[in-house]
Amino acid sequence: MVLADQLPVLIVITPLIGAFLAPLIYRRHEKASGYLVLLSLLLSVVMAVFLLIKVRRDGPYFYQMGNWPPPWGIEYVADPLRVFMLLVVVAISLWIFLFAIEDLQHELRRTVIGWYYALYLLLVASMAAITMTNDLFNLFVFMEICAITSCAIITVKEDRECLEAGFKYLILSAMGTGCFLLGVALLYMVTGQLNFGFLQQELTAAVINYPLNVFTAAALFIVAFGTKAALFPLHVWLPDAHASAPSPSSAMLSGLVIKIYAFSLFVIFYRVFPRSLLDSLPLSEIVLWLAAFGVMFGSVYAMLQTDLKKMLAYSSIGQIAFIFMGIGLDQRLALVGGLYHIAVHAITKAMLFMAAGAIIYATGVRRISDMNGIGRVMPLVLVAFTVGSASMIGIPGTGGLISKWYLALGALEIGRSLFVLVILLSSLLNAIYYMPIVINAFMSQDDFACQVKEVPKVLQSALVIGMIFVVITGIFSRPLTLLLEEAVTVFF
Amino acid sequence: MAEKTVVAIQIIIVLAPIIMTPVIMYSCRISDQLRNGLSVATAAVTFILSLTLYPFIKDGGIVQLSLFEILPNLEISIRLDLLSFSLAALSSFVWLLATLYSLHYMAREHAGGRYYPVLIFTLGSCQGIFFAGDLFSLFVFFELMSIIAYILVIHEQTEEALKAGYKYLVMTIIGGLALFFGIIIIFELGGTVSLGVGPIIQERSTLGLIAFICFLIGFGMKAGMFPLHVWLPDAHPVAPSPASALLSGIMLKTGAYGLVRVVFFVYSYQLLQTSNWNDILAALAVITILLGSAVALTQTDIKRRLAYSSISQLGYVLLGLSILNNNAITGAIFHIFSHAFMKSALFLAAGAIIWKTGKRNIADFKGLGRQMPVTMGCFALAALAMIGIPPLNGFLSKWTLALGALDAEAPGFVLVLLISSLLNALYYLPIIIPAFFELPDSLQADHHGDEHDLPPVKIEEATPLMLSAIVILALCTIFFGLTPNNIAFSLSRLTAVYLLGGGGF
Amino acid sequence: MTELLNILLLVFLIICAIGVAYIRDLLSAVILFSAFGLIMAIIWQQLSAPDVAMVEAALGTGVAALLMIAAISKTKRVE
Amino acid sequence: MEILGGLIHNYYYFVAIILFVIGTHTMLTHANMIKKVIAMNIMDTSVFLLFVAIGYVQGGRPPIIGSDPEALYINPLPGALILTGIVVAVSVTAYALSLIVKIHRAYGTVDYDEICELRGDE
Repeated sequence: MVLADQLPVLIVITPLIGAFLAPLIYRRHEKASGYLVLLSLLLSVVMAVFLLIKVRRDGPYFYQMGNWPPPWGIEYVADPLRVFMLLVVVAISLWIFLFAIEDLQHELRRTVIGWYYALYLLLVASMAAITMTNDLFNLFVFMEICAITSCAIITVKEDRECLEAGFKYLILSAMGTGCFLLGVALLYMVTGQLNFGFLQQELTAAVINYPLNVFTAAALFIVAFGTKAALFPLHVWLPDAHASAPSPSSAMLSGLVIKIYAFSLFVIFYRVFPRSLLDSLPLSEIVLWLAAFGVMFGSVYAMLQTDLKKMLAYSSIGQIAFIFMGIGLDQRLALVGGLYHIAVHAITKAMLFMAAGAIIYATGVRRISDMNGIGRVMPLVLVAFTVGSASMIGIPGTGGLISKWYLALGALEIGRSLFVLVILLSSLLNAIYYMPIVINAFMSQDDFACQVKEVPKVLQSALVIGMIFVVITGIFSRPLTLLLEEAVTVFF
Repeated sequence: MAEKTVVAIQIIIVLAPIIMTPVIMYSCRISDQLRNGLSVATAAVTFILSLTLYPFIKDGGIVQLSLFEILPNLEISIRLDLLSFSLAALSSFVWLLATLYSLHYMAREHAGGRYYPVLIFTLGSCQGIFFAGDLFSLFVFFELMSIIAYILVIHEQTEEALKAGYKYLVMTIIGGLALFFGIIIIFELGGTVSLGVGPIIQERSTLGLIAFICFLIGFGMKAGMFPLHVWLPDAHPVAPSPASALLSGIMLKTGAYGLVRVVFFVYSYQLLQTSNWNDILAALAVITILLGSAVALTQTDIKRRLAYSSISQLGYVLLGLSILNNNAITGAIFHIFSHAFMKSALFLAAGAIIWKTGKRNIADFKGLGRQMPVTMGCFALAALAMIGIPPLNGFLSKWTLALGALDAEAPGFVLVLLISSLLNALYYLPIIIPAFFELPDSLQADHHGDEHDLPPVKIEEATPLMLSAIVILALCTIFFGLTPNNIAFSLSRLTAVYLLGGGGF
Repeated sequence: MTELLNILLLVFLIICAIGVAYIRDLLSAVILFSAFGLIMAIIWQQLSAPDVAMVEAALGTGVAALLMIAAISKTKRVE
Repeated sequence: MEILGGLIHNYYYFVAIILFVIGTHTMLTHANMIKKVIAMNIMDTSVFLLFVAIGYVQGGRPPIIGSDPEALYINPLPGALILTGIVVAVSVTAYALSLIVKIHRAYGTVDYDEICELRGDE
């Protein structure tokens, strides 16, 4: 079918069209605009599922923008890995939007909600494009769009902290893209290519002739994506930005946006750089150690926080480091673990932010110490929070355990048992800061002091869907891990 | 019995309580009666179903079946052999009694709507541990049980309970992580964690040792092994008494059970012997026994004393396990039975006393034997069994353990057993003797020195239902102790032969 | 000769960039930045990329500088 | 000496890198937000310079198809890319400046250090 061949670009275009229409419709019909956004996201999900089926059946294929063959045209790739990531992106965006549609009424001024819808869809479109593009410059363009929109969904809530955090994010993110572009220029200098596939061929020779260029580019890429994905020690922007944003934005940023950059680094490591480069340079080693420090740092700092959303934000720094650890370990199983953790953490952290959002929605409480006894007045929200915490800790039956299992197995396979200890230690630390919240929420003898509004049904159903996701990733993980295992085998 | 039926029964045993949990939770809204009825019915069905497995076991049947794959080579699988059967039957039996006992005990407590579902859920996950066919499923159910049991521990929701519960939870997580590490290493070394393929680790290696220590930490923590016992004396006493009985009587055993599985099914026990890794276990067991008994002496709270006593008793099981010969293993497994009966009886009796009189301090127990003769009688019986007075079951297990120690030419262990029994006597007798032969402080002032003219004391027993649970458990201590020709002992002996014979893979 | 001119322009570029960092008056900094952009446009013209040079002169220098001046007029002029 | 020779030969690259470092440094160290934005532009433009310099062919003509098909043209691809890049950079600038105006409205200052102090007092 002709339409089926156009799927990669349709998935990017559908939310883009929605992004243009949503604010226009919003002026007249607020409800209809929300449904339009839902519809365009739903369409994207359906298309992503079709794409997955197609790729599973016919194998990976390349889509050439406007029928220009590379190296002139821009190329999109649909292979199992990219489609997996794509599916994660669109499905979770759809799910978060369910939450957003209700929560935004409360957090934002009425007039800006239409614009928020547009930004949201633009963000989804740019993330979808980033996952599929096979061209470095196209990647750069969509990274900038992604940066602006994700910054905009922070600052759309115009209070002081959001503005300041948004600006900090924008500047550091600009530094990240600057470094990225410089790296691209260095690679282009020695190869004359921007397409991933051609680059990989050319680089095999270029590494020998121009080693410095390639090494510098690699280092710049680590800095660029490390900044954007909040890899320790380049994470400084994250806690403020994710904590102050409106809750749906926090869920989106912590759940998906930082993962996209980690995924891009992974793609560049394995799709752009030839294997010989990875073997000869300690690139993975650097990423690995940064990740190990990040895991510990994020967990320790999360323990010190008094604000719930800030705690969740610091916890993201620790968790994103798991994904980098998968990349850094440079081993098949660990890579599967890291990639699986993208999905798991996206679901879990988004759900935790939603739960935090629901708490703020209903009570206005943000401080952890004020939440004693809250579980008795809003049980469903706190049960969702508990399930999310369990997945963060890695309790059996939740997705967190599966990704940690793969990571640990990969680390053991290459004899790096030190990193298994890091993983376990971080689980312990996670337990230490997540559990008291849950315990005090349900078991504390103090009665919850604040006035409580009822949480709307839509928010509740979003949380229930999240819990189902978490359990599914924990118990029926096999199809997904099988897909990932097959997908990463080509890299080794 | 066909294998399919057996598997179906096993799955029902595990799933029925778990599925009933939300039903029970919901039934609270309709009526408390319905909730209680459902809880008892679930526990009873579980017990009866586990008994129906006996004919299959008697014919030497073994089931090992994987249900579905979670990760490559990592399935959720079920297994039924002598060991699983023994523990499953034992635990569902005690659970049934404790549930019956709870009906009246908990009537006075708050939040029954939370207590019963959790109680039944832990029953399901506990059975899941015993029926797990591989380390991973075992780990899953183990964690599930441990974490859910937290709600039982903090049921009272006092400051003290919350603190104890937090300690419990942190230790559980540490233990869980250690287990996770151990399982991953085994998976890495052997490529499988199934219990049905024979000893996975046959050769000595550093990683193997690390994994062994991890298992010791993970399961030993649950079993209250020194130095990981710290949570136990806080957590067990603060729970409601029937829950303490289960925590001490059954849930501790899951740790011991896990260690048995590790020693015989994950490692070949010959390897443990040749590389002397079992000495680690032996040393820790000896310390656990002595330390538990010694500290129990200093406790004045009845439930705390019982909790410390549990630590020392579990030490016997671990000691038996570390000796690794026929008699010792028989003793260890039989002691799992004995201790379940004795300690549950003790906790339930203590619960009845607290429930009726509110007394927790041992010094207040004077004259209690005349006030609550049946309860105190059962308490005394179980305590005597604990000390190891023949013909009670505690004697039989200690005797067999001692025989095992002598077979292994380690008379030192016999000495440890003797010292510990002496200590047991030292801390149990001061409860029993004043209870029967002294007057309460309030009466002593009037009647001092007048032993023959005791004033009539009003008999104030707990309800018959509660009493019956206590009495049944106490009678078990006699029934399974009179002669070695009882079902529990022969099961233990068969299991020991089965384990040492290579597990019949 | 063009070589020398190019080198001179490049040196100017660096001077402008450093100047932007040191001048405390923001308006002057923006003007210096415009100069930077225009020099850049000339250099690109020298490098046979007239299209890029035009866009840089119009957008990168013109529009950006206008926006900056607008922003400064709404905030503070001195650092 | 060899490196120095290389630098002199490739002075466009060299200058681009210097400008990039100056831009990044100014952007990250200066507290004034508008200064940060200007520096961000310098940083971006320096990378564009690098791109244009890469595309340049000694003696090449602009990529405008003329009458002479044999003529030597420069590589047109970097130029095309940079057009996109400039547009993106300007839009980021515009967005950042609008943020600055809002921040000024909220805090009464555009100096990062002062904002930190203000927030520290809260």
